[in-house]
Amino acid sequence: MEEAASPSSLFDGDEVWDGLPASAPARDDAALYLELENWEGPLDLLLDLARRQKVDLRTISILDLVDQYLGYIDRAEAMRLELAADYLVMAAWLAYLKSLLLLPRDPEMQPSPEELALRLQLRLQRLGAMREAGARLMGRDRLGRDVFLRAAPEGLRVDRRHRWTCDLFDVIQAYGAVKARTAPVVHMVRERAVMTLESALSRVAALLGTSLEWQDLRSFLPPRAEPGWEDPMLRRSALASSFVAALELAKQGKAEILQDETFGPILVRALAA
Amino acid sequence: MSAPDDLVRAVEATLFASEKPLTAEEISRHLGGAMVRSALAELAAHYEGRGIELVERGGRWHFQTAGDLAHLLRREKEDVRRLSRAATEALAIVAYHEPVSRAEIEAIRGVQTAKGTLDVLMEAGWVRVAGRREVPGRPTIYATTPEFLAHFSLSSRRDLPGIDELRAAGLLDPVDDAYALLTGGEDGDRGPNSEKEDESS
Amino acid sequence: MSAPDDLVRAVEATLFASEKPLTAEEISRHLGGAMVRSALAELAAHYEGRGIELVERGGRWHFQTAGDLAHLLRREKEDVRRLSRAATEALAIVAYHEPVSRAEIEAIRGVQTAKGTLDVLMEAGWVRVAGRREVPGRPTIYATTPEFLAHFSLSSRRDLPGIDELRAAGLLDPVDDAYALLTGGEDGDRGPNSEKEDESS
Repeated sequence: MEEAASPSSLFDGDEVWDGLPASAPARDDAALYLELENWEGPLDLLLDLARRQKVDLRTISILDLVDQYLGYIDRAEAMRLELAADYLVMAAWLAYLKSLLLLPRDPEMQPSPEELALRLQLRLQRLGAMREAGARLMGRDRLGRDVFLRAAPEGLRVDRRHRWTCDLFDVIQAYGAVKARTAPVVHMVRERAVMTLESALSRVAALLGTSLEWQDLRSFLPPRAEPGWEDPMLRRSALASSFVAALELAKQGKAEILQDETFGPILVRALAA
Repeated sequence: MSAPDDLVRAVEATLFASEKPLTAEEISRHLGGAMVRSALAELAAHYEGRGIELVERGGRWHFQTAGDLAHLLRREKEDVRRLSRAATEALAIVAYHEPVSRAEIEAIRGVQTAKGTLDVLMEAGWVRVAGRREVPGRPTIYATTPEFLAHFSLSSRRDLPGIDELRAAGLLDPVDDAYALLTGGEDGDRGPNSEKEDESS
Repeated sequence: MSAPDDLVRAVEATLFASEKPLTAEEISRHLGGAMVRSALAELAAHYEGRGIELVERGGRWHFQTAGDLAHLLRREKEDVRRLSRAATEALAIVAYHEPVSRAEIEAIRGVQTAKGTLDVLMEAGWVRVAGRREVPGRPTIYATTPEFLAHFSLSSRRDLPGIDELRAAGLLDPVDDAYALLTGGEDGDRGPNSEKEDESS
């Protein structure tokens, strides 16, 4: 059986319970049945009935208790009160226990009916102990009800303060880094041998002549054997200048350029005027 | 009356000004590491019988009004939560048996305990999750908090009303243990709603 | 010490639990019309010299922490922090170039300098405002403090190593290294087709 308990309803004024259940005074049956909803399951009901025996839980008569419980369930059914399944299961089990207690003892039976009754009694004692403990707890001096803290304390505040550290080496190193980072950057271009565009233009134009054969652009470069022309940097310069020269001639309509594939040889021939 | 020494005054002022109960260690740290135990004892003795008392609750110290003056101070509108019966029983079970799993609470109460019941106790700050029990299913276990002790004016769990008697009577032992002790026999068939060993919910 | 009587205890607890200072009349009303003047006087005397005192302000009474212990309520806690990279650079620039404006620091650092950075240096006590520069906009200028020299064990700013010394110490090297790395290798012909190109010529 699940308690229909939402957090808010637990503190609801209607269903407050702040101590022992008001079960001690004997009541008439009608009042008893109206309480049905207040019991939290069959064990709770059994405990309440046991308390009505007004004896120590260690000395209650389980047979009497069973009779009271079964009588209660019978009358509740007669009054057409809806009983949760737990109550009926407990009733069936108690009826079974009662029959075992009354019938001639079967020595083979384990555990014995008396032991089953003892187990029930132990459970009732434990629940009873906790119910009483809860009531005594609630009756203690409670903070905010019986005893009070200081209502307006000044409060303790801890102000955090930074103490900064740094060492001289860090400062000097930082300055070095700043100076190095922001030092003006000077770009030096080295002087080196180049083939100028003018000389490339005249050389390509002369070599191309009026030949209508495709020629590799590289064949327009001066031969390595010529003094100075073994320098690879100068050769790269010559190749670049020759290419620009070829483009210039093509622009002037004096040559055409062919390249079959990307990075393939660049071919040049004179264009018939 | 002899004048209190500087340390006693400092401890007194610190506790008085604090917005929450303080452990001896916290007070000591606030006062630059001074040893405060004897100052606390001296203060507690000084305030005994006055309208304000210095009390220790679960290792934390605070000033509060004397309990016997409750009738003068009780406010019209109580701001103390009134607990449902289910919540009161669950709280008592946690306090007297801690740490306990929800299944163990249910075994004692003979009824399922709604999740909301424990939530209410945790929201009130009286019950906390205290880990998991290392058994199959690893159920969550619950225990009380220092705030619980403070709220119910308990110095420690040893102050729980009647706990020594309950323990001596075996009423804090599980039914199975008590049963085995009384019968010297094996656990047999159990009645309906008997202890559910597994945390099924 | 004689035990306080019930009225004194009640007044003591009432004032302690009150959210605001109370007049004698309010206390009296709260305690069913009792005469509380002498109880208040007795309490004030009792608390004199303790860590807590009972004071009257404008006819209202309240407990407060003793004035000489106010430092306990506002305690300072220091934690040690290392200066950030940006703050260290700013500090170095102030030290080498003082007095400098923030704009000048930024010009030297080559990056913007957050206002907070200078605040940190001033909080540390190493940098101070040294007036304003008499140029349009009159920018604030900053300089180092004697604490700066003390912290870094310098007898004067002249103890700071000069640029030449920094270079000799290798402190300007990192960028030189990078420069060499970027430009050092022969910028010769490294294209994959270079060999072929030469062959065919």
